[in-house]
Amino acid sequence: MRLYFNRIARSASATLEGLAVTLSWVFRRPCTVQWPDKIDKPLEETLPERFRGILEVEVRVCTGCQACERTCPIGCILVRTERNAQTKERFITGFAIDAAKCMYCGLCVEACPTGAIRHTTQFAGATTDLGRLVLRYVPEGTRVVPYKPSAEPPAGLAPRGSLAAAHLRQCFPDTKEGAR
Amino acid sequence: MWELVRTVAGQGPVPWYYGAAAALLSAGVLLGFASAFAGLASFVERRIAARMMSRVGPNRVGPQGLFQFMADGIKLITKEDLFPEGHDPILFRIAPYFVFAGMLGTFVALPFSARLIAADLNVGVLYVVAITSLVVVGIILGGWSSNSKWALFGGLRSAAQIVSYEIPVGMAILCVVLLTGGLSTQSIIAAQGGMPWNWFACHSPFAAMAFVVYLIAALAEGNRTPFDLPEAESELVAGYCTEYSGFRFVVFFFAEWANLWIMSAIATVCFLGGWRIPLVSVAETYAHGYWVALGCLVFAGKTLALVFVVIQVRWTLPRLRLDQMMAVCWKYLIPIAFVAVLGTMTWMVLLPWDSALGKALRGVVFLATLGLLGHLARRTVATYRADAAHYSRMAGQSLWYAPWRLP
Amino acid sequence: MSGPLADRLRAQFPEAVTGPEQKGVPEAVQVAVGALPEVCRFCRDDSELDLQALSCLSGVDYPDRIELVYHLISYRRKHELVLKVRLDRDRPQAPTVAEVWKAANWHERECFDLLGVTFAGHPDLRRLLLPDDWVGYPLRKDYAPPTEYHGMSHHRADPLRPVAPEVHAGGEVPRAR
Amino acid sequence: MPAELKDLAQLREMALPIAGETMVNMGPQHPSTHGVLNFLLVTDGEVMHRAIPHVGYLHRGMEKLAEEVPYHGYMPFTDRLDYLAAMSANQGYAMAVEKLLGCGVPPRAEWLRLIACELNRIASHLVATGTMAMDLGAFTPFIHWLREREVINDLTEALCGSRLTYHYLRIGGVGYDLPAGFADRTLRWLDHFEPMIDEFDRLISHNEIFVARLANVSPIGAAMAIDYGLVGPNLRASGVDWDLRRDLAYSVYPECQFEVPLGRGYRGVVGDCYDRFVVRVLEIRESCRLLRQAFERLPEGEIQAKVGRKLKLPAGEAYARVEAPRGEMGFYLVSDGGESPYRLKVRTGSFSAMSIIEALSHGLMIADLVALIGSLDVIAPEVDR
Repeated sequence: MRLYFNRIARSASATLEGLAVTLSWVFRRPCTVQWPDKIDKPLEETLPERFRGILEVEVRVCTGCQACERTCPIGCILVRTERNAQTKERFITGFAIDAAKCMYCGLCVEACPTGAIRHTTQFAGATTDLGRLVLRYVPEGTRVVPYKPSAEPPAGLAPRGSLAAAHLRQCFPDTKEGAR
Repeated sequence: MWELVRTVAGQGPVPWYYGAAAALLSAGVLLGFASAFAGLASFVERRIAARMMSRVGPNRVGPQGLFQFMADGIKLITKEDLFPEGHDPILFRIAPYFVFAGMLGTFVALPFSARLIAADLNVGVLYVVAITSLVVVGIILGGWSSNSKWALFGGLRSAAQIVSYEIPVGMAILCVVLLTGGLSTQSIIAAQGGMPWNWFACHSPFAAMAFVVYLIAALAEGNRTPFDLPEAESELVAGYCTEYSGFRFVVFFFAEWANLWIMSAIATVCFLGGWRIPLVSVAETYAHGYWVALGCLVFAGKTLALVFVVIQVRWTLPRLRLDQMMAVCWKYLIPIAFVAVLGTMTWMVLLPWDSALGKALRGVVFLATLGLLGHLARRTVATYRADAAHYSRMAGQSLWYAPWRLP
Repeated sequence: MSGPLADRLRAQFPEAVTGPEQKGVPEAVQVAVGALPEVCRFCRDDSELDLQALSCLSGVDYPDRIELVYHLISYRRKHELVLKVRLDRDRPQAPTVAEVWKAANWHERECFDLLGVTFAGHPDLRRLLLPDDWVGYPLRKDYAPPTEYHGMSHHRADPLRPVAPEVHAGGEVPRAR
Repeated sequence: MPAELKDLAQLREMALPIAGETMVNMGPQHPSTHGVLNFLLVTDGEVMHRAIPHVGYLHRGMEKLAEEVPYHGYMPFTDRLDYLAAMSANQGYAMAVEKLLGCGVPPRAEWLRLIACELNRIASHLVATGTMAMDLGAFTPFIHWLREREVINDLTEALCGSRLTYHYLRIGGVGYDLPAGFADRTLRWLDHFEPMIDEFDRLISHNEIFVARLANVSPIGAAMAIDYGLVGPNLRASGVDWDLRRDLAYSVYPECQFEVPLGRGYRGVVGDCYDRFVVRVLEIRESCRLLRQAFERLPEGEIQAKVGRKLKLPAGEAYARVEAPRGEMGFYLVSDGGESPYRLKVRTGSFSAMSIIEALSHGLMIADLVALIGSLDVIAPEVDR
């Protein structure tokens, strides 16, 4: 009999306690923020510096050593080089990263001697066609002279994230965000 | 509504079409109110629930998300009307309308103010208790005819739940009927005083018990947590309305949110003194239009307060298991309801309504409930203050965010 | 700790158990296939060994044999022991230890599923992870992955390298790249 | 013969005396089976006779992949083994390779690993206890826990650049050092977080309905737990005092003081669902204590031992055990001297937890099965690998 009453008492006090907790939440600041229109600066700038987002390649500093292609466990990086038989010159004719297959593990960034390939804080890669997510950092038909580590880096290198953002716009050219 | 007909048609026999027109008019008004309330209640519940979970809630459609329920309604109406394979053609289609009829039927006897009532039936409360059981028929039919195991479980669970919780609801209302001597909702309200300690909830400790029993049982009637077993998302996918889509789904959920108002309205009528305005007698309220309007506000205020409590309970407590839910009803609620009825009877005999000791004890019960609310407020402030300092140090901004301030 | 467990086991089963092979690794002993259930029951019931739980049963596909590796652990005495059983590679067959440790039930089903080792006396030897009508045992070295399953092709064109990788029938497994 | 028919045939010859049992498929798309798990429930109305689990929906062939990918390249795959406890999976794999390679880990790297693993354990337990409360109908505590978990996600995002699949550890050490202000930010969060655990307790742990739903539901005795190979919080809730961090003492755990919470039948029998829940909540508190000690004792020094880029392990085998949030994670690594592992077997906690459900399911109600799955904290990637 006593168990009957103290079970009632316990459930009453526990429910009251629960109601007190939920009521106290009504006076607290909600932790969610309205994205994308009620945040002060775009999310890409607020992410930490080490954020491993979509990959970006500054081709002018790339030596064409294909270290990144070898270390990538999934094989989503393709570096095509051409060797001109007579003049013994080597050119980088293609640098493609399949951002859809990439798992953003960062092994390629660690393997790169000159830091040409790097993560950016870009992440908005939503697109309707996976083919668009293949980011080609060396346009077709152009040939880039591989960078010699001994020479000093060329001036005016692209800031981190700008190249990736440009390429991502190609992912959804027809929507409003694309135009932004 | 009948007085309206009288004023228009004057004395003498009234042709039948006057009555029909008045009935259609009041049905339209009630349906409009029910749908408006159901829509707004669903939106307000999602906002309150969001705020309790430190999120924002829907605020995209219309100013601060006010038209969210219209968007939901239109979306559901335009959705394809699916029929599960092997469903029962007739029962599957008419099931939601049982629930809808059961829900809308109760609005007839629920007052909004002194003269604003669809039909002041002299069997008011009995009619209300009877018609709410029509909802069960709809749910069971819906569950059985969808030819899906989850819906069947949901339907049968609700059969067990609502039918067995009719008894505590009936017993609790019996206490109130004892105190008023009549079944009509207006007479129940008239029998209660304006000031809080004259309400039936504070009439005696037994009436207070009856009020608590009624609240818990009403939660079960409306399939609200902790008794929302019939559509337990995490166990039965969506319970009895798993296979429903499109407009029929709207009707099921329309009934659930309109039920919020019905539960709280009956509680306000029976226990919290309906539209009685403090220090104003019943005759005066009937006499003047402005008292009627104020009465309407008072009634709505009390009902919305109860609706807030029901919503808060939903987002605080977990769900009961089927056998525990039955145990709560048969082992706890019904015995307490019996004790409440016996207690009220002896209380009425020993301490009649207007005896000095009766009034004094009513004050004591009222102070007890105030003490309870004070304890709740103190615990809330303590919970808030426990986190305020740490949060501001961690997040750099103060934890205080006024409830009325919209993000 | 190397030695005492193996010695005690060898003392108990002189012909079935042979001594530890590698140093450093928790003691590993070779066990004859036939004596496996008795050895395991002894490991579990013996007060001094007291290997209460089977931590992990792994099948390894060596070129000449399939080896079952039983990692046992004692929570009371905080020591581990490894039992190794050599099976013939073409028809791997081993007695079940599901009666000794119930944990072995699912481990053996997985080993059957991925390596094709049939366990005699297993209460419910069916494929655990792969669909029931799957052909072949994936973890075998000579497993040639089928190109499609019920008409659904496994191959997805690699947008970087448009040419389709050639599939070798048997033998060399196509590289992940 | 497809599985369902086989189950049916099996039931027929087991001749269970059930009048009209119905077969209900709970899953693979079901709100309360965490991830893609399927239970074929043989029920007679609400009461179940057997819940036959079907797994394998999330089988990605992790162990086959390990035989093709080089040692360094496989580390990000171990995140995907158990995406809620990626750090412990990383540590297990790293320890197995280091044991075979024989290379030591610098002290600062060990302490950084401890910090990362304990943060990850808190996040994993938050999801475990949160989803358990949500499965029983209490939606609010789950969202409060997700709110706290967001802060942990931000911390790990600042630490190693990713919120869920960290790939923070490397073979022989750690990938990144602490960013500026990390320790201060974490400690301030811990001050805020510990009172929130008390609030969570008041909101849900001591709630009478919650206790009624969990106490005395499918208790698992110590002997049964050991026999079925249960590990981690499930084992400790059954009363077996076994924690790898303290008993097999790997990494720098021996230098820290922390208790191992055991199931003591808090509101019912020892080893019931409520014990498993309480053990996880207590472990969250222990992890907070560990974090505070770790930040005090963090030594200076480099964070990764010298390990060549093209790693070739000597032939041999090694078995490493690590205390993941869901119990002991065992990595059995066999190497033939090549560039990638010859064979890698991963043993996880959810695998054995999933195998015990069928034995316990007799006589449970559907609502109890949901509570049991939640209390065992079974998630699909760990079961299927």
